[in-house]
Amino acid sequence: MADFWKRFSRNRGAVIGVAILVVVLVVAILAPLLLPQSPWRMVQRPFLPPFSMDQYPLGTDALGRDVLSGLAYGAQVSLLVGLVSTLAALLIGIPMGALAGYFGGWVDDALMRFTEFFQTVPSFALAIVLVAIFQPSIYSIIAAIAIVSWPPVARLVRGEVLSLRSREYVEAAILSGQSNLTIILRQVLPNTISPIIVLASLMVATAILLESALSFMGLGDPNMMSWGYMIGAARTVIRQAWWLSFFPGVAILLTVLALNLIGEGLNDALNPRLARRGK
Amino acid sequence: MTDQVLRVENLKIALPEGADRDFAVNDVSFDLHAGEILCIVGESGSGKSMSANAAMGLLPELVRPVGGRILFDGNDLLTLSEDEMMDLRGRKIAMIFQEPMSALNPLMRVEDQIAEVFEAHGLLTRKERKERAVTLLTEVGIPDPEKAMRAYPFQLSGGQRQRVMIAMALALEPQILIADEPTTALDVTTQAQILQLIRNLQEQRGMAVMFITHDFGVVAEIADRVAVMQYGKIVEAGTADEVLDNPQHAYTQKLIAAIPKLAAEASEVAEPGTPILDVAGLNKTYRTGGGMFGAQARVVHAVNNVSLTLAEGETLGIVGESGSGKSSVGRCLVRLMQPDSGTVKLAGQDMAHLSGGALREARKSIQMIFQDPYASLNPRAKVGRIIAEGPMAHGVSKREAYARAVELLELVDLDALSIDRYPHEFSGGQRQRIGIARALALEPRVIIADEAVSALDVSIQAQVLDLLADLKKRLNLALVFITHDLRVAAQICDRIAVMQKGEIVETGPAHAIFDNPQNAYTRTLIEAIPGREKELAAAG
Amino acid sequence: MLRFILMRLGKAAIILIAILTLNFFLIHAAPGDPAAVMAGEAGAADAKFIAQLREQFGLDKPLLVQLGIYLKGVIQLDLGYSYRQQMPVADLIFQRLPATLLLTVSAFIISLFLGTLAGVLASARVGKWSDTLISSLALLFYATPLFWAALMAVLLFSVYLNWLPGFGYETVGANYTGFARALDIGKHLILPAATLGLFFMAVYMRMTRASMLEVSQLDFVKTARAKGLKPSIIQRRHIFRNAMLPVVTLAGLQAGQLVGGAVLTETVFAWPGIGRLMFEALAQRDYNLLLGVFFVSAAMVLLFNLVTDILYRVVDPRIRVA
Amino acid sequence: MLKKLVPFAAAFLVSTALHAEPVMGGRANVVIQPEPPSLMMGLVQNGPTQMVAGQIYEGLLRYDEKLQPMPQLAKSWEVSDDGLTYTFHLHDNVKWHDGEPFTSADVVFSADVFLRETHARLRTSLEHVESITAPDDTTVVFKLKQPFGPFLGIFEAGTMPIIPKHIYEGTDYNNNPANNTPIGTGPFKFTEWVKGSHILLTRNEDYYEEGKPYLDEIYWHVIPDAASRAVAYETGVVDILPGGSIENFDVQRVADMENTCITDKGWEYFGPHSWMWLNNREGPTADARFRQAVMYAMDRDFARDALWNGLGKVATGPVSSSTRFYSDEVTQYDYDPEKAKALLDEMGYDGETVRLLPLPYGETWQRWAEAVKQNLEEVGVNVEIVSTDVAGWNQKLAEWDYDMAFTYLYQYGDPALGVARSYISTNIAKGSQWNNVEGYENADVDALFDKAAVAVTDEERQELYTQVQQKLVDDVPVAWLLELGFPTIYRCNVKDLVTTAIGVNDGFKDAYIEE
Repeated sequence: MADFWKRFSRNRGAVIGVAILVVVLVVAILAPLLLPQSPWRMVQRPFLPPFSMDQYPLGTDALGRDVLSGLAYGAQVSLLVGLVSTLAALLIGIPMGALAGYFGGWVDDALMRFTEFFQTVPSFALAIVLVAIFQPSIYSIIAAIAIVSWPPVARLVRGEVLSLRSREYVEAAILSGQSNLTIILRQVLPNTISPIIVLASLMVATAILLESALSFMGLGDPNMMSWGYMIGAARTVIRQAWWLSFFPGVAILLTVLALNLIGEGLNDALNPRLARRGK
Repeated sequence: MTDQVLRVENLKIALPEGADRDFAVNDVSFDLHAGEILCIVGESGSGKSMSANAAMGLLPELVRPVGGRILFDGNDLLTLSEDEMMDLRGRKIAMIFQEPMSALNPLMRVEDQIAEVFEAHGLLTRKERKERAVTLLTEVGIPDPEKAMRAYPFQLSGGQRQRVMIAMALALEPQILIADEPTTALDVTTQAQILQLIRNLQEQRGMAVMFITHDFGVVAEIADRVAVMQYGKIVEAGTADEVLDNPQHAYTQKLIAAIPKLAAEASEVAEPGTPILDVAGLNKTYRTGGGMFGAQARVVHAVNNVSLTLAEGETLGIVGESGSGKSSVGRCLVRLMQPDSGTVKLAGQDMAHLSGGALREARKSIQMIFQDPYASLNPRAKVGRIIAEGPMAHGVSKREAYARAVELLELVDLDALSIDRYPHEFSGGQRQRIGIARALALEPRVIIADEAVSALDVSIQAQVLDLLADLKKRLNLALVFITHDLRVAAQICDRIAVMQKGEIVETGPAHAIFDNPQNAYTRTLIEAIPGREKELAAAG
Repeated sequence: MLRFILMRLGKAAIILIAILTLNFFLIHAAPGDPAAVMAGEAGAADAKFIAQLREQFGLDKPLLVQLGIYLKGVIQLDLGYSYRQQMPVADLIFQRLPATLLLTVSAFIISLFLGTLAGVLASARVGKWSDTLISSLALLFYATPLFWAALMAVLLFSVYLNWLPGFGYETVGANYTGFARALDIGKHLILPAATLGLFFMAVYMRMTRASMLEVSQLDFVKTARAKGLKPSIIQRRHIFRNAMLPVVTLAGLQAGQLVGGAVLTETVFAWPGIGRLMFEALAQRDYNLLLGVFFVSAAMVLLFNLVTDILYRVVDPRIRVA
Repeated sequence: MLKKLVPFAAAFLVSTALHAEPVMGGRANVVIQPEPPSLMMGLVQNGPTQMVAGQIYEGLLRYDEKLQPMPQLAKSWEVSDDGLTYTFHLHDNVKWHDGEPFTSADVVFSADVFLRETHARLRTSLEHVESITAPDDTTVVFKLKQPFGPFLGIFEAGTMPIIPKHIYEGTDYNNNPANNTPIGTGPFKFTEWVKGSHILLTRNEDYYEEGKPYLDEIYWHVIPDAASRAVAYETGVVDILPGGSIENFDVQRVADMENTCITDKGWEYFGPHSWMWLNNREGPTADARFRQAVMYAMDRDFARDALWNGLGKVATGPVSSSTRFYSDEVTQYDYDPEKAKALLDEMGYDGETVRLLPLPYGETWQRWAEAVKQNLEEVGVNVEIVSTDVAGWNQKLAEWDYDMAFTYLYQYGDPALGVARSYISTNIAKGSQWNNVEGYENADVDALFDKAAVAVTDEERQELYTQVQQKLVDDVPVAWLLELGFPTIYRCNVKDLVTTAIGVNDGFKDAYIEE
């Protein structure tokens, strides 16, 4: 573990990423304390430019709502959606990939054909259709993101399991009389953890982007102030009020960037054999 | 002998920070003379390859020479510019590598890869390059060179690929050929051919060859002079005969002593014990490709009508080259692979036709030791769990299973405290001991050892073999020992079965097989064992 | 080879039918139907009117019968009729297809070319400042939400600088012809193609760089060096060609998304393409049209998977035999 | 915000001043949004179809801004004293665009046969009609079963478009190939429709009104994106932006441009009236006090100023001020959160969450729903916005699956046509969003509406409608929001574009472009 941190912290980008993410996390958690007013509250005249009033440093939107407060509460939504949908995608993808990779044969064939299905329809289009059909809400958004993002997990896990499946220690476990379930859970899956963690950190980033894109298309949860929603709502007034789309975009950019940096750092630290040269 | 073409003086090569020692090569000096083969021999990590790579200017990144000189043609290679080195490489000094699989560009035809050597030095026209390539391929003994020219590397066998590598290395008639473990990845018969080829070419051309190897058998076959390396230093150097026959340094002595001797003692097993394992008519075929929509499937007969018996307390060797089906037999015995037909009677019970609980129960009596000490232990499990898991799966309580694990660790000469450590904290030999302890945990009557010592350095190999022999006696185990290494087989086996292309071509007591092989293939195999002649000569 | 292609096409056809069936049920699970939407647009309607529409569209039949009719049509390459637009679905799609393809193909080519180039440059200078710069930029592009980058580009180049048009496919009503029209469309194309390409450029760059570095560690590269080859030749002939294999795979995947992958960009830039058509069809519950778009985009994915595999067989001799 | 609206006032002045001599020729470039599904107005009557096809097809009458009838295909008409017989005298020199003569038989076919089958809204009004006859080629007589006050208001082109009998009689209307090349009697002929791009109408040289129309052609641009439509106007590609063409947030900026006029006239016939359906059947919204609280809690002036550019009026009740028989003698609900809280306390509102459906017609409505949600939450009502698209919204309303839902409906000039339908209890039925969706039942109100519809004199009707408005405003069956002002934006040199109660829909007949 200490070794892990040593390798991780050697990657300067990853450390920056962690720093940014910590800030975003703190803002998300402390939002209700820092900015107790609802981000939906119309507090000032509409289209107040940024840096013109100390109380509302980032200005106000088309209804006179505080942009800063929106950003803070938006962090909650983005992180929540990113984490939960990634978790859901892992919950679908890992068992799928594990079963396909471990049992091979027709199980593998069937599961992989099924996976292919989801990869044949363009994923963002599928997400749009799913959210539209099940009507936009935080649940349908999370479900849609999970549904379009599990196939890579399944493929990754399948590949890993397939190669681990023929590892000698797995064969030793078979010989020692352990059940398939025990072998999958105790021998195989723990050894797929590193690439899954790396993939998951990148998936959170992608999920945040997807959520914001859906919100931008008007398919967000209307009761949640999210960054994508803010940009989407600002699109029609982009000529009058640049700041409405600028700030939330920067927030998304930084968060996604942070997650990607962390993902790279994790990759370097967890998969030393793939580590980049030049260290 | 003053005609040295390469002189290494006090070479020091630094390892990057955090490595297990500061210098890969520490104050090494040797000469390479025209027309001789110098073998640099040592175990893994001794620094032997580094010295060779340094002469080529092909050290890995972050590994750099920090002292000494490498003199060639009056120049210090370490101070030459990259352009100057580029000019030397291939033309004056050429190199071949260990893995013929990966040393050729998979996307280029053989002819282009050979022609490239001329191109790199701006020699010959396009047409001449092709012609020279054919000549070279003929020279290195590739059958049907015209066809091989058009082939991609994956279409050639390992031996052929190594021949292509040699052809490329020799294209510009270099003064020095550096061969970095060029036969290690090859089967024993192929190895013999390649060694012969290198020897012949070297003699014809009067080249100097720097030959890196870990195998004293190979040294005996090919070396004029030998330098033995340990921990980055040359501990002993001299002519091949001096070093092999009369080693001075303790390390060299130890290494040579560890080499399994070919002369199999006529085993004292007077009367064969009761048979514990009886295999009859075992068959297994693989289909590659195919499937529902696929093209024509290729059928490989991996195990072809194999029958064997194994008595209690006996060690049966199954030897053969890669692809002979020896591992498939082993895997069929424990049902890691489902045989197509045949019976595997273990104490009267047919393993081949059990399933579910009955199979699990039967497997308690037959366990396996694996080849790769790194892949055979779950890196995320502690040693205690690794050993205790089997008994626990069969209903033994956790406390009891762990107590037994401690006993087993002691049995294989490991510290009892090891149960709380992870596999990566152990060396290869120690890991193999853990693997043995795991196999023993279920108190089996038969153990299948699949290339169990192949991945170990020779000195470690000897220790593990001793341990196995000892355990076998103490626990009255029957052992099936699968190996490609006839020396190992000679040392440990009572009886030997020789396999070729899925079939057993000859079975018999170990000494009979070695002293008086009946089958032509067996003879070829035995004759190909490196260092055999020298050993026989010494013995005789 | 021919046999292989035929097999794959057969498989693709089965997958397509399955996708259509799945989506058919998915879409019919959505609340409302085209009759209700059209009645809504009419501003007033009674039950009779809606029933009439449903009968006219065949929506009064049981769902499975509707599916049967639809699939039967598809097998005869008839994608049906759009309820809302009163036109054959195929015509509508082919009207929109050129715009989408123009956008996505140009973005694809730009990103593939520049991305690989940048990746090669960065890998050749690994660890140096130029590598750091290229890699950081790529990471930045990679993390930028596409739609936001698009908006910012509009804001900067269209609103403030007024260099390029920010919306649309061509100047509406200008009625340019020939070269003038091409130029006009080209101007409109720059911003959407650039923003769409930006993300993929980053992806290609990162992948190329990583792949180049990985391949450069392989044994045959050492062999090539041992031959005395120049670094530039090694880079090009040995490393690059092998490093391109994963990039080809990715490019194949992206090429499959050429039809359906530009919904966001088309929305931001009001680009009259397939993506917007899909979005409109979805809102209007124009079942046939929506399924038609899915059909075409899925067919595109399958087609490019096939093309990638064939290309792979050309590039990598190992696969030809195995 | 309010201060910035001053230039608007100036613009209004400009548009009504100075009537010069009309100029012949020229092309009008107009935005059409969304692209109409069809131009056959007998079959399709949605907004964009009416706007384009309103230049091709004609009704018997048109209406001025005060909703007074003016001649169109009918040059004159009379109503019998008992209010049961309406006689129309048609122009006698009218030709269809294909050259066939137009006669009273076309009118009878259209009203009695074709539209009864295809036009849901007209079908309801025609239930009052006993017979439609054509005594001669230029006379049509409608005989009613009983007097029907708003009857003279159903003859504009969108409500009763006259279609050619010789093309449609005896055919399958929906699949008649002529639907793609509409033939009408109007001032402009259909010329070309490139789907996804434009529709071109050209001058009808044989138009029966001497000298009209003035324009050579009308070029309708299909531009599917609101921001692009604004840009199209700014760059001079189009000269006319009909109401609703661009996002409200862009209106201010576009209207500030030079040579740009803006008017919210031309919608009087439709009287677009917005409100929130409040589900009277269940939940907190079943309680009248809760509904009144909603009225007090909403800051409708803010919504008008921030979201609707200050255009439109705060609605005082069910009838739009532009509709006939409007009365302002009703209870006024000003923005008063305290009163709202008091009402909620009085009813003992327990914090039950109410679901609010925004109207899925773009950003403005979305923002409005957010603003209303915030207004309500500030007086202690818990609101959850349920997001949905047009189809889902339709279905939820038709299935009564909502607590509060935004909408706006047209009034068609007369409470009997466009108002009563939303409040009378006989009009409660699932499956439609144009009836009494809120489920309000009040026998008095039913009776008053019934009586008012068949009363013969306007005085009588006004009296009854005033009563019904007072009752409704006290009960608050729905939460009225704004009389929407849809601004038509156009270059100031386009003259006489909006002269009738349906504005652009039949405006090009009189429009001309000044040099």
